[in-house]
Amino acid sequence: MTDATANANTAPAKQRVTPRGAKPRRRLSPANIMLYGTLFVASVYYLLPLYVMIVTSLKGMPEIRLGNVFSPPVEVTFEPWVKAWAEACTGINCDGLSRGFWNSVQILVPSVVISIAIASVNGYALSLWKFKGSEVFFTILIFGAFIPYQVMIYPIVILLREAGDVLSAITGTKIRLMGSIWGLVIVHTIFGMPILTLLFRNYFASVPEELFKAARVDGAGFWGIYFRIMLPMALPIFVVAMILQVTGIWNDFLFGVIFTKPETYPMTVQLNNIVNSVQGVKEYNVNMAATLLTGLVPLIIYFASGKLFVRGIAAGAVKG
Amino acid sequence: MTNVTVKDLTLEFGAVRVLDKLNIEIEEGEFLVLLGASGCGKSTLLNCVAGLLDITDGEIHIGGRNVTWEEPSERGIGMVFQSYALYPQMTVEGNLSFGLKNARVPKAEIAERVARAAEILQIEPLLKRKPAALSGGQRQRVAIGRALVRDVDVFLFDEPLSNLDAKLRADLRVELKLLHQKLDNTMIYVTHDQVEAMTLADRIAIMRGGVVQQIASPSEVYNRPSNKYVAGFIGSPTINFFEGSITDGTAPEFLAADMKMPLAGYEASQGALSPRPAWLGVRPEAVITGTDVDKQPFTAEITVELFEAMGADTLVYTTLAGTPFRFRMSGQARVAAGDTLRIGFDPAQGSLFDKTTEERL
Amino acid sequence: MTNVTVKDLTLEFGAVRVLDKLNIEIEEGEFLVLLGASGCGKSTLLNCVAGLLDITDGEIHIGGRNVTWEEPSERGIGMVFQSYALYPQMTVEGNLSFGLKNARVPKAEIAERVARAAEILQIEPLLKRKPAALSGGQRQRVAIGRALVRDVDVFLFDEPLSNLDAKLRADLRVELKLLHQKLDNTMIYVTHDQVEAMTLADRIAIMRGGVVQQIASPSEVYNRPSNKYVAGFIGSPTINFFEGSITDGTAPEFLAADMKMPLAGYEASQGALSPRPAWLGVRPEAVITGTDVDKQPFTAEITVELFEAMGADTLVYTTLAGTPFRFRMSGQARVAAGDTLRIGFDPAQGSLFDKTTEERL
Amino acid sequence: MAVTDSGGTESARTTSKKPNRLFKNLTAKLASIPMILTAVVVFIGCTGWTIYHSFTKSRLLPAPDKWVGLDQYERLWSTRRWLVSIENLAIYGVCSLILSLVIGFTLAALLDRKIRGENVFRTIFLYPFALSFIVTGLVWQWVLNPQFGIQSVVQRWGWESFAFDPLNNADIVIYGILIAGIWQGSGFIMVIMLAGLRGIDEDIWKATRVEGIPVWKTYIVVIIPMMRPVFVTALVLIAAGIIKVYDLVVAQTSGGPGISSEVPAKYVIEKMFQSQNLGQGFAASTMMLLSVLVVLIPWAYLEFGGKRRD
Amino acid sequence: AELEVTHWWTSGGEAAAVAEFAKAFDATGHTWIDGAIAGSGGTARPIIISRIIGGDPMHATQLNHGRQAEELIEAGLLLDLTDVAEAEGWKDIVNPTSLLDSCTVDGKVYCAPVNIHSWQWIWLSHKAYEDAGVPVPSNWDEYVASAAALEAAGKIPLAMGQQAWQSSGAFGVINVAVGGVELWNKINVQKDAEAAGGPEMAKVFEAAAAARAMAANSNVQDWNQATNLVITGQAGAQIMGDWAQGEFQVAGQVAGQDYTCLPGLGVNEVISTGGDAFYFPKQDDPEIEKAQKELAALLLSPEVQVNFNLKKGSLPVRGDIDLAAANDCMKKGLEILAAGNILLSGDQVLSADTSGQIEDLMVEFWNDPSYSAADAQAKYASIIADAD
Ligand SMILES: Nc1ncnc2c1ncn2[C@@H]1O[C@H](COP(=O)(O)OP(=O)(O)OP(=O)(O)O)[C@@H](O)[C@H]1O
Ligand SMILES: Nc1ncnc2c1ncn2[C@@H]1O[C@H](COP(=O)(O)OP(=O)(O)OP(=O)(O)O)[C@@H](O)[C@H]1O
Ligand SMILES: [Mg+2]
Ligand SMILES: [Mg+2]
Repeated sequence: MTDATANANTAPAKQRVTPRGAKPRRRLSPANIMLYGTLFVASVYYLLPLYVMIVTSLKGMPEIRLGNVFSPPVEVTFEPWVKAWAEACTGINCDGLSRGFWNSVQILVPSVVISIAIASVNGYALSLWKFKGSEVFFTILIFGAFIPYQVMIYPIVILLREAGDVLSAITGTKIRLMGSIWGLVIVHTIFGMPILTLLFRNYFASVPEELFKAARVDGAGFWGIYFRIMLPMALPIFVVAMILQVTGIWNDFLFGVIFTKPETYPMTVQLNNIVNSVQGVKEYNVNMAATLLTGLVPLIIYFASGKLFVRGIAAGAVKG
Repeated sequence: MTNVTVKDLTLEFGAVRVLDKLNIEIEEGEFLVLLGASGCGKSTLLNCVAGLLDITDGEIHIGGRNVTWEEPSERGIGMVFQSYALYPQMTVEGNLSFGLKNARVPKAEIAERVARAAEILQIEPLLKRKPAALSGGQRQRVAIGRALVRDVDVFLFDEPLSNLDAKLRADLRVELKLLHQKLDNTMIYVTHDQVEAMTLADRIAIMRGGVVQQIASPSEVYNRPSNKYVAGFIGSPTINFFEGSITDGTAPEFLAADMKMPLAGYEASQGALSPRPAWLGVRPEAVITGTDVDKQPFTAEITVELFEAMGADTLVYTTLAGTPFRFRMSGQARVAAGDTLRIGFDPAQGSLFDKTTEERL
Repeated sequence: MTNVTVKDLTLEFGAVRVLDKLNIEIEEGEFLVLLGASGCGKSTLLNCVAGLLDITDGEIHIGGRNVTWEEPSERGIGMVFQSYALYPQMTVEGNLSFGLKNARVPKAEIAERVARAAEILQIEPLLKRKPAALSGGQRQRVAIGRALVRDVDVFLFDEPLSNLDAKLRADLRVELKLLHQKLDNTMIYVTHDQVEAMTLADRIAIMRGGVVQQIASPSEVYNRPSNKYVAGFIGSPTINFFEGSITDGTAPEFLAADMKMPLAGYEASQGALSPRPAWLGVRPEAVITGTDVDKQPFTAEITVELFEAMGADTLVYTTLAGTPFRFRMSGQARVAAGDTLRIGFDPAQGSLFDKTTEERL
Repeated sequence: MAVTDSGGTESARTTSKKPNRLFKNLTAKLASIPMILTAVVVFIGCTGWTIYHSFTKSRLLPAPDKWVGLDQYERLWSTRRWLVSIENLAIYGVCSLILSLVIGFTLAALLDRKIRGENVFRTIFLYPFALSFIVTGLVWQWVLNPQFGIQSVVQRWGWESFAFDPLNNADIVIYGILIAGIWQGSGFIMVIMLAGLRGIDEDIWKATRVEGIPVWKTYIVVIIPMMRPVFVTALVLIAAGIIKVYDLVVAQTSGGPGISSEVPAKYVIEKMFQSQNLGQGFAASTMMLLSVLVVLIPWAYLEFGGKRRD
Repeated sequence: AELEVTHWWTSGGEAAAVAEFAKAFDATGHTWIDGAIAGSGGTARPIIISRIIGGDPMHATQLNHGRQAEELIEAGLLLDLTDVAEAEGWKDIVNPTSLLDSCTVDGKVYCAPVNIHSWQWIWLSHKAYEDAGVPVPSNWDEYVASAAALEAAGKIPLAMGQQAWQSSGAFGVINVAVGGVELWNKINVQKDAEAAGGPEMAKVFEAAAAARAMAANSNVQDWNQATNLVITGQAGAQIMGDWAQGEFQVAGQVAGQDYTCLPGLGVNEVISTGGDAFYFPKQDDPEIEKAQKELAALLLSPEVQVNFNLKKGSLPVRGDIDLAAANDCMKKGLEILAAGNILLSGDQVLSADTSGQIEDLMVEFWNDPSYSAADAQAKYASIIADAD
């Protein structure tokens, strides 16, 4: 009986191809053309500005005036890059972006570290050590994510001034938060807190509760569990938080300009100065070079850790 | 000496009362199994004893001390969880020593205790590995080891074997039993697997809706369940219930549908059996087929409706006295659907429950 | 008539060959269970049959058609998943009718088929609910219903009951069995629970590392396992193995440590038993205690090391011929650790395996 | 979950003293002080301060004693620029919400089809998110510039009548900003969607294939409804960004041509600092807050009120 | 001491001018720390003000003098310069006196005016007119008449940046030129809403609408980009303050030869006396205060005034210095100033709030061709009516 069906099946198939093994797939099936076509078109949209930036930054001004934005440079020049980095003028300072770079780094590092440290502890407390009212504070925090920064500038300026005075009174030495890097760090911490806390809370909420209980039985306290158990586990979400904060803080202009002084202006402020200090014609090539230089740090971070980022998002962000 | 005492324990989550004035006393060195359906509050009780939940009312004493408000780590307990709850970033050794380090035990002693636990559990070769590189059974052993190194009096297990496959479960069950014999600690063990409960327990506490239904030795629970719920809960395949009544007369009989089942020799809880509506429970393995049938006080002819050959045994489904009826035969027996068989059992070896209170008679 | 034929099926994930030239033929109306340890390729095989994985080589025929290159929906199969895979945003009715609507089946017919499936599975009251409002068993029933309404010849089940608790699993097992008797479809059922396999299957295919070890009826697999792996895999508690050799002589005997076990009456696969190193497997329930012991061809005196009273049965752990040995006694038997017992069994009812090939002798 | 602060009734018979409720979880409470301060002092306090001062005639400096009632609001709602701003925000908000979700989901779905070069594509779509709005605005201003940008290129190709100069056309300028906004933010949404898609049970896909449901239909009818929480997260993130849109507009158009691309945040800033009319700025920001609340409260209710994740 | 000075002078001519200050100040042994913030006062002012309010002020800062600083002075945040003013005799040397008046609150001087900037100019490109083949006009009416020819030659008749202050400023210039100084004063100083809605003003709005049409093709943002259109001959003219001159200078163009400047659009030759001033936020370090006062005095010293204003293209605030090196346009301005044809600037008479509202209106009007002159005038009148 078995043989019969087998024969019945194979006999007519002698003429045709017997389906066997993997189904042959056409590379250029309509579905694939659609799929890759769409991705390609989308890629053009996303890449176009980067292309324009790079191409323009490598052209000389005369070429820019003549050609269109998309034509590749006839004569590649790195002049604009040099100028943007070291020579472009703002007011009477002609040292380009270089001045802002280290300032940005000096602002970035403590801001990222402190904001993430605080937010991760918040998220941890909110998910594993709930206390009466903790949810209320969290809700307020989330509302805070929606408040336009501009609205808060004025009161925060006053708050920082007062906080500085209070600290001065307590310590007896003159402490100024306003205008110091620490004021800016505080501001970044405050405004990074809602989203980061949400991120960490969701992540820690997804950590098996039994792990937490086991650690409690093992005699670990709030900080013991945080540092010894949770922190090592939360690497992906720390990567996400770090990327978000690095890009956010590095790209920040508003706080950087208000809460710092000229000698500590971050790179974005210098960028704004260069781009907006129009001397005669706009030097688009220098502007583009400056723009690229400013964006380089976050871009590198993204290119380097894109995979971890996606994994971290999957681990923490979408569970809320 | 009682080692763990739970007094009038009440626990509420918001408005929901999960545990209701619960009292249990556990002797030193006793192996108590908490058995019950999902959601009946077993884990909650265990967490209360461990101090991982703030109780609403009542007291908890461990080793003679009132520990109601003490931290979990101060109660002298070790706990093992269903999901193992190993610290994923630490090696096995790190997992074992974490609690001791927290308690600032001297390094040398930590090493010694870890070595001892590793030896007992035979996980020495694994000490340098991370939990991700362990199999389920090995992980569970490490989890037990974590409780072991702490040198505590009371071990709490929350379904420690549920995540393992059947074979491993059986093996670890035996190991646990041996471990208990060796250590002689007090153990409270939550499960909803009755085989585990039956084989491991010195006493089983059967819970339902936050209330303990019966707390007794496994054979007592199995053979003399205190109410219909316990009878139905314990035993696989499930006990058969006949609805009917106890008749008045010289020798008491149970009348189900048209069948008369003699109850001579039934050990009633309250002395004599008085006539009343009742349930009779008969376990599937109490039923006898083959040559010895006619020696049984009750016999009947049944038709096989369905059978499940499970290798060692065969389970036969039929109808008796108008209710579905299951019984067990040897795996070697040959039956087919539609066959007619003669079966017999002794109703007096079964259990009688009051129709309304469902309490054992 | 064969309904599903798998010919020389090979499947590779990258460089890993998961299935290796696998051949299976399944009769119309047969209930085939694929049984094996985790990761042995059961789900992979099922997915190949369903067309959900692109096979590397080989052919698949369903209902006489070569469907190797056909889409899953065109193969005339229905599939039920372990995680149920219900569409959470649709009602039960929506879940059942979604595929039919998509195939443009007329409204009236859809309604009729859904109603029929709901009736068969007794889920009529649930039709308007969303899956989230169902219990695990109900969900699984809906998942089966989804395959049912498609009126297909072949049902594929991938561990459909694994996510349910023990009691529910037992109930649904019986339901599935009855469903199969009613529908008479071909069913291929993947599980790693041997009770399910034993009770449900017409034939069991035992897989290991992508290769079928034995494909036979449950009793055959249980009583005459084709190799040592199958023997050890099937049966709970696990079979006892003695390592030893078959002795030459007039009547063949098995020599393990210092014990001689007579093999008279052993049904050897290849005619006679020739002397060679071998394994002897004896199932725990084949061991007899009590009055009839002395009728057995082999008897011995053992000491109880550990016992597990499981209610209906008691499992005794001991050592025999230098190896750990388990056997089963009635639950009513009273034993204690240290007791000495006389046991007996018939070695010829056991299974002999070649020492090196591990094939059944 | 975890340790809840549901203290019990005082029971006199216990010998061991029950600890004070306040000190329960003390470390956790101490560790939360920065959060509590931020929530209470900064977010609540500053918001309250702002709202209060919106009823005053504050100019350059806050003047809590110059109470003028609703004057600032009356003026606000009779200012054309504010009305235009609101309208722009509405258009921008709705479009960017829809487009971000659609584009983000579509790209994520495409990437999820087990394609070659997923990493490359994903990076391409995501990198703009690393750039600031200032940069984004500048680049797109440049690309959309009619003299050198897309328009001129297409015209040079021979399509003389081609016109695409959103930034210089008051009627469509907000869409020009939208193009840049989407460019910058949709990659992040895509990543979130991708993460969500990856979390969908593989068996669901198998089930639909067995039932012969076309892929597109599976996405629409089965997958999208299953991704509700992911969409909510994405929605919150997008919405939080929309209400704040400011830098982009400043960098790209400075609100022009005319006032056709003004947005509320810009109105607030300029009234507060440039026109030195804090009161007016505060009134405008209070209105913005109000609109946030209108969106947020139902969401918060659904998320936190409806199903307690305990 | 080191003094941090913030300002928003970042374009070519401006930066060169500010460098003169820095050079002179550094020469006194102090250090000038430059805190330039690019992007016009709109970007810079919030920063400056928040820093002053936040208690961490810079040591000196540019602000348009006038009413902007009133509240800061009232709040006691700015340094009283009266002693410097008296010592230096500012009362006598500052011309016109209105400049010092704007710095004076309750008899005390709080700022140091550094230059006079007049909005009242139009700048005409010789090249553009050559290309169009028409003579360079000498007043507004001629210019309007020449627009068609320019357009025919593919030129933009009027170059206009799109920032709000440019729209508002250009309107002010047209207002003075077409409506006259008296009307302007009535509206801006006396806040006469009736005049603002009256028929004379209607003419101004019509003229502005005409100018709007001429500027239709000019789609640059920044003022100096617009100036660049004039410099390169792409546009015929630009209405812009005298700071535009700095751009011509940087481009190496010569007044009268490459470009023509017409004060008051060649109709009403007046100079509006707005300008920049430096304020000195209060510090608690006496050392710094001393340096601040030195800087204040230095800013008005004759030499610095000359060097600065030559570079900046603005007029010096003292009447007692000789600007021999000044170019044609500057000289024209100086003459008008000497003749006393002066006008207060918008910053001096209108609050920032009112200016802001007018800017909003103007930017909309200039950029929306469908916005009729009559509608705009009505709105304008209502703003003036509410002005304070
Ligand atoms: N944090 C909590 N908040 C509210 N109710 C809870 C909480 N934890 C448990 N419950 C409820 O308390 C009851 C008992 O839960 P518990 O976990 O103790 O059950 P269990 O017997 O351990 O069940 P299982 O066998 O499923 O583990 C359940 O009805 C559960 O819904
Ligand atoms: N997509 C895949 N890519 C690579 N390897 C895979 C993939 N899917 C399965 N495998 C491998 O194929 C083997 C067989 O897997 P399969 O899922 O068929 O096992 P199974 O018998 O169903 O196990 P279980 O009982 O755990 O379900 C495993 O070793 C697994 O690691
Ligand atoms: Mg539990
Ligand atoms: Mg599987």
